[in-house]
Amino acid sequence: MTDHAVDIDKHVRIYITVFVSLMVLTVITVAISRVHLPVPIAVTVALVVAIIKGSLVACYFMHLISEKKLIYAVLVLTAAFFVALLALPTLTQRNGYGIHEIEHPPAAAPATPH
Amino acid sequence: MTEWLGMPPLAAAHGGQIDSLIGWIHVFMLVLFVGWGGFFLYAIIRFRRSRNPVADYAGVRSHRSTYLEIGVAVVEAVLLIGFAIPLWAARVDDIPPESQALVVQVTGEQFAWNVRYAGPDGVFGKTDLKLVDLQSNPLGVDRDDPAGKDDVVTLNQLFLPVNKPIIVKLRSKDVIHSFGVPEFRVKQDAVPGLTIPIWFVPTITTAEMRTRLSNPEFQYEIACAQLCGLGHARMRGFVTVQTAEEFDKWLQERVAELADPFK
Amino acid sequence: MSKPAAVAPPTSHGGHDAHHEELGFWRKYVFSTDHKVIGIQYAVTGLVFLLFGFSLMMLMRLSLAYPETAFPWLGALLGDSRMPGGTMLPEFYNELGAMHGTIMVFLGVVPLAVGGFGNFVVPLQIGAPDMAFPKLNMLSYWSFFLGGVTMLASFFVPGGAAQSGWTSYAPLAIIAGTGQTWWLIGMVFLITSSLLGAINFITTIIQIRAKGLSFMRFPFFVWAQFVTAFLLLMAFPPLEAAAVLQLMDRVAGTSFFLPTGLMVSGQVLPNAGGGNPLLWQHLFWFLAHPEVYVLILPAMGIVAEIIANNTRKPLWGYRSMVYSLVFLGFMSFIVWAHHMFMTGMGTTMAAFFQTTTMIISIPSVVILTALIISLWGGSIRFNTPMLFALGFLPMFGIGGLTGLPLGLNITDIPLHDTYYVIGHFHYVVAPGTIFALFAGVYYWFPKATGRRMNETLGKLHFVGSFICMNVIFMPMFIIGMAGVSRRLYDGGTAYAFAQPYLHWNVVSSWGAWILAVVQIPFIFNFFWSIWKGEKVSDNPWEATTIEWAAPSPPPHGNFAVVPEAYRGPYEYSVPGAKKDFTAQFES
Amino acid sequence: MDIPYTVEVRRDTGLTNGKIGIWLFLASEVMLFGALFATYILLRTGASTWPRGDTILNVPLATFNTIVLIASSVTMVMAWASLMRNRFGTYRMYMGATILLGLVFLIVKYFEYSAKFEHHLFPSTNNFLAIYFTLTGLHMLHVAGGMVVNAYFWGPGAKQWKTNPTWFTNRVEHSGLFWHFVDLVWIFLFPTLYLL
Ligand code: HEA
Ligand code: HEA
Ligand code: CUA
Ligand SMILES: [Cu+2]
Repeated sequence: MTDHAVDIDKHVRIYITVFVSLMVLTVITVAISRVHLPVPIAVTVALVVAIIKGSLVACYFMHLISEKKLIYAVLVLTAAFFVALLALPTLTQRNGYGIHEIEHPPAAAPATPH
Repeated sequence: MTEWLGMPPLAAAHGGQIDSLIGWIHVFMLVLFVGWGGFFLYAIIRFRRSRNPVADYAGVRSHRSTYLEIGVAVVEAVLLIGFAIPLWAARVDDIPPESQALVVQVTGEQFAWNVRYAGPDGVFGKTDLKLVDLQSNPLGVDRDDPAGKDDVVTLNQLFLPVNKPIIVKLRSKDVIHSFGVPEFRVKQDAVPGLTIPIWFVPTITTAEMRTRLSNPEFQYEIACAQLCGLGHARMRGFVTVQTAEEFDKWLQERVAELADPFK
Repeated sequence: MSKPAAVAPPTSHGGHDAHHEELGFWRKYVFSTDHKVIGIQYAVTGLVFLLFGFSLMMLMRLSLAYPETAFPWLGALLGDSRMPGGTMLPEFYNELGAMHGTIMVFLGVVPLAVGGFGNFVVPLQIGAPDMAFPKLNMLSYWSFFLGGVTMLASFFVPGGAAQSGWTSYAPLAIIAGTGQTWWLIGMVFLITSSLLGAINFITTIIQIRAKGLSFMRFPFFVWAQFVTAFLLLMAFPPLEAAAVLQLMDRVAGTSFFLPTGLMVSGQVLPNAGGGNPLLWQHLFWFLAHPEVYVLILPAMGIVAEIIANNTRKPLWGYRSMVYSLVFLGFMSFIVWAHHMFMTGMGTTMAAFFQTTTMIISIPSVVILTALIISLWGGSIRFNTPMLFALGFLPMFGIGGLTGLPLGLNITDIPLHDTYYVIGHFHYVVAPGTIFALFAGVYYWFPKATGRRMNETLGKLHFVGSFICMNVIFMPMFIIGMAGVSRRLYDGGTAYAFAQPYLHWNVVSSWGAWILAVVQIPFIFNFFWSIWKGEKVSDNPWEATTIEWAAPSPPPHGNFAVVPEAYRGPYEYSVPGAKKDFTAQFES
Repeated sequence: MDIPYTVEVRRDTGLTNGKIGIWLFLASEVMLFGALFATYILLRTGASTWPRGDTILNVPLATFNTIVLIASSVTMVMAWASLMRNRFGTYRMYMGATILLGLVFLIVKYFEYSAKFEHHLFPSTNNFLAIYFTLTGLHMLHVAGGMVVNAYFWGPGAKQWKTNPTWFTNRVEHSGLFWHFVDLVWIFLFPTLYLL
């Protein structure tokens, strides 16, 4: 930790900027949700905003913007496995790629299973 | 050619391919094991300390083993692309049209197999959880539904005509079971919430199998393969493969019984 | 030898750290932060659990060989809720089966291989004074211990321990008795323990390695532990999540894994429904496939060390072994669904997972091939550790090769959930991993105690175990090929098609019981040697890796002089050198 | 013998042990929450009907909580920056604020939960509520855990500032990394559960 005090002062200014941006983005995402966009668009927008916010936190509060290579390596690895993990729902749902008939809950389908 | 594997007698059309693939894989495994094993045994005997007191720093200099490894990879690739993937595709993609097949619904429950035929109309009637009665109506078939009137339901007895494609629609009432008939080389989990079709063509009637094996007691058995609770070991069903005429007769009798339960 | 301060310049922690005060008994042997003490705690606890898991199995083998037969003395011992009149209830068999699997995997092998050998050996092999986070290390052990106690206690709750298999598939596990809840809580402790351990191992290996010890100079064992730690770190959290979800399903009445309209013995379940039972399987196997490599990689590491040492020559193809290991680690995250081939898979998904499964077998072939070729040109000593290490090779070969027909979806149809699978994986974990672990115990025992275990008893142990293991597990392939399902308390007695094969169950069972008898020399040897074993020098095997630079047993802080690595790990029989080993730490 | 690189960085990695350790821990946390998010996606896409979050949940309260948590992240990073600037007093203030904001978050959450229970909305009611309670519950546990650690560094742990300021600053930084991660998770939880 050899940063000079000047550096830190600069950091602090950045933190404040980030804080303000995060607030603004929070307001934006709530505001957008009031508009009741169609679900796919709403999801995309919400995710994009969340990713921006998340990146701000990660890059500046967590100093990822200037981290050592090793940490990046760990995170890249994590990201790869995270992607595999997010494939789970698709695989579960479409296990049979259409060969299953998924039985619908009684409320939705008149003929209840069994 | 696959008798040496000790698998149960084969009685379904697609099973031959599975058996010979299993056979070839085991030949491949055996070759690898004997090859590597031979080298291994020779090496530990030849290079024991009393025979070879000074070790050789470099050991094997050639890199022929790399070719061997590539060879293993190639054989695996052939098995995979040439056989395994297309054969599986035939299982799940080429299900025959329901019009040309016999469709049976098999529903697992702790610890029994409920079998349902659509009856003469070829349509399964509605079911309702509220109608379920473990003794008289385990599937909750709605007998007031015209399509359901003639649905034939049996317990642990699956009757099938020989040489006709059979589509089994598997479902489960409670936990996961697995529908396995060793002689047919079929096995499929019955997952609650899903209806999963599998298909096969039985090729040998029960009667014929009895003569072939000279075992008058022979029965095809449905063996539950997935742990489903304390009765898992006893969750056994039977398959009776008959000629088409025998089967039709059997089905008609059951339908008649439905129409007049007191007969 | 290098100068002390070469590597780790002592840091100033401020005046309050009084390092040289004598620690009391509790701090020294029970709540110790010394990696060696923790390693030994892990190892001994692991061994005890192995023995316990084995005992459960011997009981099961009784029911498999002689189903529905009364053993009144056992009935008296275990009580009417388990063996009324001495006949085993199926519920009890399921309980034993689930707990055998769980205990062997999570409380036996992982603690011994990773917690025990990893903790004890890795810091020594990389020339470190201790693990990077000693307190975390202690916490990891005690979390494991709590997990173990929870699992043991679950045998005594009403309805007994978990009985839905070590896989705990939903919905069965969700409608099961209280034992399952205990199982889940126990798992959370065990997962926490492994996560803490994994963080510690990775940090230690990256940071605290000695000067000159670059990654390509690591002993293979260190590499194995490194990759293993990553597997634990990345694969366990999803199971933790899954355990939390299953816990919610069980205690809060949610329906994560329960579809709509479930009906159990005529009663509609009150749960809201809408969940998916296959999600549990995906989450479980997302962990459990990497987990099986967690069981094998440390074992391969141990075997590699011992083979290099006892052939008196370097490992052949060290680099390709390391690359294969890393590749294996990666791949193990994308093969999990080969355990779910029979859940109903379309062509695309099946093709993907079959392909990855075939691909993952190649690095295993490469590693095994390199180990076998390493024997060529050696001057082989057949001491007990070497015998077990050599025994490992063909046994893993059988286990691994029988994985191939399981790995193809179409050929898995007749084999899935039969004894063939049981045979497959026991060949890898029992005469495979367990042999490697035995080898490790014999090999590093002198480092931990300053004494060597008795060779005659060791050889007796090896020969007996080798024969018995094959007598137990070879028949399983026959039974499995015949189509007999696993997890049947009566071994298949109910089925007509199984009748011609039932006698193999008897063979298998006697093999297991005799295996127990041949463990007696080992247990005796183990304890006897601690106090009475032949005293040996610091480097009795004339080995090259850094752990042998430390005194035996190593004191707190490990090395008298800070070691430095000057060369690769296995410089045996270097042409022109005076002796047949040139240690890594010799300058 | 002491463990090296607890305070100073190792030359070739440029990192201290603690920094690597905390990032590895966060990596495992990513996988933990990843699995839960995967579950959420699965349940939602598999369901025939799925309520919009704002029809059941209290968006204004959650927005307020989002702001609270983000603010606490800022105070956390300011606490660390104060140590870097050698201002221990300011550090105490900011760290105290972080803990208090965490507390506010938990209290608001408590009211949210009890409002749900009063309306007979339980985890067992439907899968939306099931995943809502599970995700936010686990997140709350993380908040509480972070608060305990922060409280330690505010109180008893702060003694280290006198004996080994560099180490102490590093530890506060690591604790901060965890805290920001918890904030980050909430940033994703908030729109997923409340707004969609
Ligand atoms: C340590 C544990 C371990 C290891 C290493 C492996 C390794 C492999 N496993 Fe195994 N497996 C398990 C433990 C393990 N497995 C367990 C516990 C289960 C069951 C879980 C349950 O359901 O309860 C299981 C189940 C299992 C299944 C599911 C079966 C089913 O339920 O239907 C499959 C399917 O693909 C599979 C495949 C493989 C493959 C392809 C490998 C490959 O990685 C193997 C590659 C190795 C080789 C190809 C050998 C190469 C060696 C030589 C060629 C040299 C020979 C040497 C001499 C002769 C000296 N395994
Ligand atoms: C690491 C994993 C591991 C290990 C080592 C073993 C070891 C053994 N297993 Fe196990 N087994 C499993 C994991 C393992 N098993 C799993 C996951 C299942 C599936 C469970 C399920 O269905 O859900 C299973 C299931 C299983 C079955 C099938 C049950 C069924 O389907 O109904 C059988 C049947 O025979 C069996 C037998 C054995 C035997 C005889 C051994 C023997 O090899 C045991 C040998 C043990 C030793 C040799 C112990 C040595 C220790 C000592 C001697 C201690 C010394 C102590 C001190 C010095 C202090 N196992
Ligand atoms: Cu049904 Cu096992
Ligand atoms: Cu696997």
